Amino acid sequence: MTSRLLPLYATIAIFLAAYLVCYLQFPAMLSTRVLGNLLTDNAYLGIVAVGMTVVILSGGIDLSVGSVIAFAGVFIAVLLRDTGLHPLAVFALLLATTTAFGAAMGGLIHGLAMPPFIVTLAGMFLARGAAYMLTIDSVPIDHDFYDMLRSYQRLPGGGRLTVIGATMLLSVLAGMILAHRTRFGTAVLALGGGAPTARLMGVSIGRTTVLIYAFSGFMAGLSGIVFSIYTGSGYPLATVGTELTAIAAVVIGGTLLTGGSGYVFGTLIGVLTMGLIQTYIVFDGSLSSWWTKIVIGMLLLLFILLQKGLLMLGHGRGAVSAT
Amino acid sequence: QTIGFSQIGSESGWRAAETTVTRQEAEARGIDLRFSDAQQRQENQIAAIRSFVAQGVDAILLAPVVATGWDSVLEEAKEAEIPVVLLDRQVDSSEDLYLTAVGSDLVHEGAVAGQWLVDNKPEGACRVVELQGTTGSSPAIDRANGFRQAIEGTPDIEIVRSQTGDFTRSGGKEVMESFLQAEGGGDNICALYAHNDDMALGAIQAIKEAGIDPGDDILIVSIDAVPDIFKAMAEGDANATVELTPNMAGPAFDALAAYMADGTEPEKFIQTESALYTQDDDPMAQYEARKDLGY
Amino acid sequence: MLLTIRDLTKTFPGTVALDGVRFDLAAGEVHALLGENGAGKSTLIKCLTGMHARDGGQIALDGQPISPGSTQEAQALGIGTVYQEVNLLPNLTVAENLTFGRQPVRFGMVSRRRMHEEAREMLAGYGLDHVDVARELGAYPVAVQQIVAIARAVALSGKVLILDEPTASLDARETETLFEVVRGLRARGLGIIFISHFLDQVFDLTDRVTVLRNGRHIVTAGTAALNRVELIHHMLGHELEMAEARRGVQRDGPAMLRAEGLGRRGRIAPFDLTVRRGEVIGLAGLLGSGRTETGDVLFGRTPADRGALREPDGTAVELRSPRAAIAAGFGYAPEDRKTDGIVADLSVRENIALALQARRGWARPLPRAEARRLAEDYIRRLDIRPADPEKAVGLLSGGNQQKVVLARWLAMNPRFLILDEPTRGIDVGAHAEILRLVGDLTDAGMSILLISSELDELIAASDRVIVVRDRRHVSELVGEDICTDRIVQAIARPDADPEGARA
Amino acid sequence: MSQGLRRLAPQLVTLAAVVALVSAFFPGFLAVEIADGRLVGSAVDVLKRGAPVALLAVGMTLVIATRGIDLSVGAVMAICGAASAWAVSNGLGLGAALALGLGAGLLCGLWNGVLVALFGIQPIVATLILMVAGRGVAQMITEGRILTFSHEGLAFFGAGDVVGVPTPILIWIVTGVAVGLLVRRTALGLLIEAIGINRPASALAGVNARVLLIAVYVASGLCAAIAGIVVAADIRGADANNAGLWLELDAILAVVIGGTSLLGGRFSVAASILGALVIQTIDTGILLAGFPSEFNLVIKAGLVVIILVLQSPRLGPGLPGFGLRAPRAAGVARTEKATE
Ligand SMILES: Nc1ncnc2c1ncn2[C@@H]1O[C@H](COP(=O)(O)OP(=O)(O)OP(=O)(O)O)[C@@H](O)[C@H]1O
Ligand SMILES: Nc1ncnc2c1ncn2[C@@H]1O[C@H](COP(=O)(O)OP(=O)(O)OP(=O)(O)O)[C@@H](O)[C@H]1O
Ligand SMILES: [Mg+2]
Ligand SMILES: [Mg+2]
Repeated sequence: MTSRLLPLYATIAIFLAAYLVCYLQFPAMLSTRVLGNLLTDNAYLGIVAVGMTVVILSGGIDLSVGSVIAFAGVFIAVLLRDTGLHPLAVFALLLATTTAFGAAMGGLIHGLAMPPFIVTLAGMFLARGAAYMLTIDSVPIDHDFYDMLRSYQRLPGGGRLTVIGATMLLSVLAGMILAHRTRFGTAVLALGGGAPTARLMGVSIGRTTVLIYAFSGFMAGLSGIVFSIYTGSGYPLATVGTELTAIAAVVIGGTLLTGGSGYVFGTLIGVLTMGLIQTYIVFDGSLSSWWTKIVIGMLLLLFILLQKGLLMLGHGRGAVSAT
Repeated sequence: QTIGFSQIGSESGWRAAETTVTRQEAEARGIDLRFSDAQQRQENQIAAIRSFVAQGVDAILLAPVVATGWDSVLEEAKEAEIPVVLLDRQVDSSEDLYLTAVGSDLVHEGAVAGQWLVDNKPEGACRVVELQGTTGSSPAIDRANGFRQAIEGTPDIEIVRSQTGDFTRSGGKEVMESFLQAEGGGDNICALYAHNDDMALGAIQAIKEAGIDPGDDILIVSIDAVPDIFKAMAEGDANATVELTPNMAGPAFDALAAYMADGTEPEKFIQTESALYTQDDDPMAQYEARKDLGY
Repeated sequence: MLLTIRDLTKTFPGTVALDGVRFDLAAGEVHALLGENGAGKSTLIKCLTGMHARDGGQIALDGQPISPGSTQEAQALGIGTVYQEVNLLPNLTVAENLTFGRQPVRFGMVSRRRMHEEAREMLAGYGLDHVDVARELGAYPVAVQQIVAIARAVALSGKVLILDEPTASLDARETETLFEVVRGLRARGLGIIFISHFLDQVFDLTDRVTVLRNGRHIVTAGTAALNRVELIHHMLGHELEMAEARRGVQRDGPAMLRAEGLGRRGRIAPFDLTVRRGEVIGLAGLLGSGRTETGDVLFGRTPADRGALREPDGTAVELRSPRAAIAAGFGYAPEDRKTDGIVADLSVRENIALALQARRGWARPLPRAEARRLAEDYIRRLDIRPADPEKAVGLLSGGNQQKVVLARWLAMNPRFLILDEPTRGIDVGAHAEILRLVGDLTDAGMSILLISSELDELIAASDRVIVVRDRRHVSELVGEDICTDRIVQAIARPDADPEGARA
Repeated sequence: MSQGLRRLAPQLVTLAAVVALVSAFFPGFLAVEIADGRLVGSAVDVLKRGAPVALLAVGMTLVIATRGIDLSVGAVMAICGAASAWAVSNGLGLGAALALGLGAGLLCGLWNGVLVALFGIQPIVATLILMVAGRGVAQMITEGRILTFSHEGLAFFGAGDVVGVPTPILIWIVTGVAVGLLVRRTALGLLIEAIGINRPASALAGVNARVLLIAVYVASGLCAAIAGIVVAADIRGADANNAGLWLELDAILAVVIGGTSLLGGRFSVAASILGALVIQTIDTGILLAGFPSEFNLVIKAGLVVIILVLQSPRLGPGLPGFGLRAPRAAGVARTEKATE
């Protein structure tokens, strides 16, 4: 039981320790305000990372999500601007589109035996290009319904629990159930453990692959909705590179990139860790543009090395494998 | 006094200069500047502003990466009674959400460039190629529009090719090469309009390598007024540039100081000058004046 | 007939794997499917369960023509299978593996409690009470995994159970448990297809035998009506020349290597071992007893953390990595050929030349012609089929892959060669061939450490047998002591371990 | 020889098809003339502009053959270009500039290689770190500005020509041929393929997997360094922010179009270079055809998907010239995953 959970525990421990370090330096970091911000500011990332976790658990990767989020924002903004549709109807249309897009990529991956990296890379170009074709401008969203979605629950101490923050937590919960509590989730892990074996065990590889990428597409669409609520606009250049941030969050969360092992809850911690790094750098406020990049990279490395170190300690032995 | 500054990133020399100048201005006034680089991402900027609010800074400078989508975070700052000053780009939020905006009018910049071409074009038809900024970015859109407005009444001037060079030198050079190929080796091109100087500088190299004389055979007009374009002008390779001053922070700090001292509401838009520089404006002196600003 | 197969044909590029094969399975029988490596046994199974699309032929179950397109469909028809190569998913828990695809669900969610209950029920009767079904399968030894795979297939097979070399990594006790289960299923009216290279087991368990050779059906007969020699003749197409046992040929070559207190914490207790020139040392023990670990330490795969290995003159042999060991003239054919042995996408030629090339260094490539000569030589000597040096090793049958790995090390001509289960999954003909080879090599001065679960093989080939138990070398047998009884005694030692008493 | 041609056939056919397509939109595409003693023409531009991706693809091929990936090459380009530009603008001379640029690339590769081979960090993540931090390092060198120089010697590597042939073309040809010969005339290619297919088994056979792994990342770093120098020399300035931005994706795409599997194993440097030329032909073709910029990405994505579909092993046999890739043994007995 424990060996699979170990990376998760390591992740949580490191996150808490890091938070402690931040708190000691900037006591304001422990306000409900910052905690609320962590959830709200990373809501879109958390949601898309849940989808990414499922993809990575299956041994795949989805590079298209950043572009899909941008596409979603533009799609919503343009439709709300140009048609009289209610936002909920637009959301439904959008989710259907992104889910179908994901499913199509899954279909290509399976049908053509192409690596997910490449198929979703093409998907990334395509989704961003589609966003451009809708509009190259940034389009504001003005709708009463959106004001409602932007409401929040005040927490003691001035913090806010926003609708989108709560959506993210619910998505994580849903992801946890899907990945760890359903037959589909087991099939995903099986695929991550090795496609030929999974096939021998009776997993329908094609169906599962399509569903996995459809789920990721759905989550990217949902994330796009949340992002459009967060920014109140659609912008085709938004969220460039978010796929890499999401992958980093998933990996920090203890999921193996090779697939087959990991926890959705770890991804939440990974996302919060990325948010914490970001917040810390802003609180510090003294880093130049380039030092910001270097420090983010180094902190990433530090987390990964700490995780490796803790895992080794946990296994109680040194380098086991031969070279 | 602590002021948070949410900068877009460091994607161009101009932006680096703006950061440098802002720091210098803050230092001169004894302001503790909290700097945050958003790496071209709006979500990072929003998160940074929220962190500034959580931290309780006295004021916030924001150079918005895009015009839309700032309402809720600006409301949050307003609720916390932290004045926000926008730098160099506008937002489309309601005016009461920020104290003032310091910047130049991007459309106007394009128009100044266009007007220069209208005034200086050679006799007869003039086929113009355009190097656009990053597709979808507001300077690219506005500078394209301003230029078109200015040349509208001059049927001789026609934009024949228009492609994005992503605001970069290598982009400018690569796209210019294909323009030259597509337009009969460059013989059919009378002028180049580049959305920023960096692309123009790249294009100038491409034109030279094709054995054509930039500045004479092909007129070059661009925007930003970075030091290197003055060098090119001094060498006769470029013709005109429209200045976008990197010192947006100075007016911003002044407005903030007045507001904090006695509540003076500044104007909602403090426009900086979009000065036109040509080869007649002693480019070498301009170059010397700017070269240490961190461009 | 429960299951009938007619004119089954399957070709791979360059190979006719099955050529008009017929096969019948009655309800309530155990039917052995036999043949040399590469005869087409696994391919027959895969065509039957939809893993491969067949080129031609009919399959009928209960008189109805069937044509499953996937393992899943086969399972739905009541055909449960334990495949030869990949079986289960080590990253899932034992319970998840057992109930995979049929997990008990409540409100759309898997009920862990009921899943674990079901899993425990499925494992009942296999003697695996100590296994925690909530742990990942990968944490358990191969043998346990194999039994879990069997338990799963049994639960899935309403009508037909297929076992493709299920006993290759089981020891005697576990094999007997398995046979009990199979006999129980036979009594319940299932039809069981049993593939194995262990002829004793075939005679012990099965009712009928079908032999394939080169993808063709050779014979189907009642097991009782055949004797061993006939059976082997059917399989090979010729008589088997047995290698004579070495006992009595006793050699006392000069000591070549001496291990002094060599060991690694948590893996193998410190042991002393003297290797003499030209001798075969057998390592006997139960699964998981520490035989592989002994080999690993001697080859620097898991470097020792105590003790030393010395040349006769006292200089220490450096064993920090496999490279160091190879430089010292060692070789090692690992137990798990799939993960540690073959490089699947490389050709037979490249696989055979790999270690040689690694030793020469990257700057001195082995000339292609020379590598090809080498490959052709070993293809002939070990009878690797198909005899195409340019074929990707991953496309060879299991036993032939094993031969390629052996060839790689023989080509190195090491002075000390560690063979971990070298004959696992290898047919009788090649088995004898390899044992003869071991004899020839030692005659030429090579020393060999032979790890094997087959006592007969150990007894036939070894000059000395060392018995390993609980990660400790417990006794050494020489000369007349090398016999089944003594070895079993030493392995079991009832006083120490009453549970694993009879092996 | 004919075997080599067969391996390259799908890429050659693809390239020919893309060239034909572009020629349909822009008839003068293949026309080459000599002006001022140098070759000019769109096709020459493709060969020249394709240099960075072609160079990156050479190193990337080796990395991918070991079942890795190098996301940092774009950032490494920026670092190395900056280092060289810094050297000449501080009057250090051409030799020092090249040494510094290449040295920086070597160090970056070493860093990646050590993280992957010694610390066992998964390649995507290990190189992601340098991808993020590396651009910061480059900006630190240039202090955020475009570091321009007017050193003709250095500029020669980007904008010069040798008997009429632009230098970048010669550079990628020489690099490609040198690396191709190095891996195929020695046993390096075989050993790299072996560790890419099954690292534990190769290590057990005595292949020095650690050193080889580090070596391929170093090679990738060096290729990125050359590309970085070419790009900086081309515009006579190091643009830390934009040099090589997102080029890692193009390089990976080139390798895949070249038919090397992202799962490691068999590789062909020549095919990857052809892949790079395919991508550059598409890019240049889009510029020449004169569509509005907002269509660029969609056109590129569409063409890439079509190419990949045509090259797919599953569709192979139906289409002449394609599907020549040998069926992988993967399905049969490939090591599922390199256990850590
Ligand atoms: N996917 C494949 N592609 C090409 N050839 C194959 C493939 N699978 C099997 N073969 C060939 O088909 C023949 C039969 O192989 P099969 O695995 O059925 O043998 P087997 O009887 O099970 O042997 P073993 O006892 O060694 O397991 C072999 O020659 C093998 O090389
Ligand atoms: N990662 C691990 N953690 C704990 N125990 C392990 C681990 N890996 C292997 N083992 C144990 O080590 C033993 C290795 O199994 P294996 O069957 O290879 O042993 P062996 O001594 O080589 O016997 P044989 O050669 O008969 O297979 C098993 O008992 C297994 O439980
Ligand atoms: Mg078989
Ligand atoms: Mg063993």
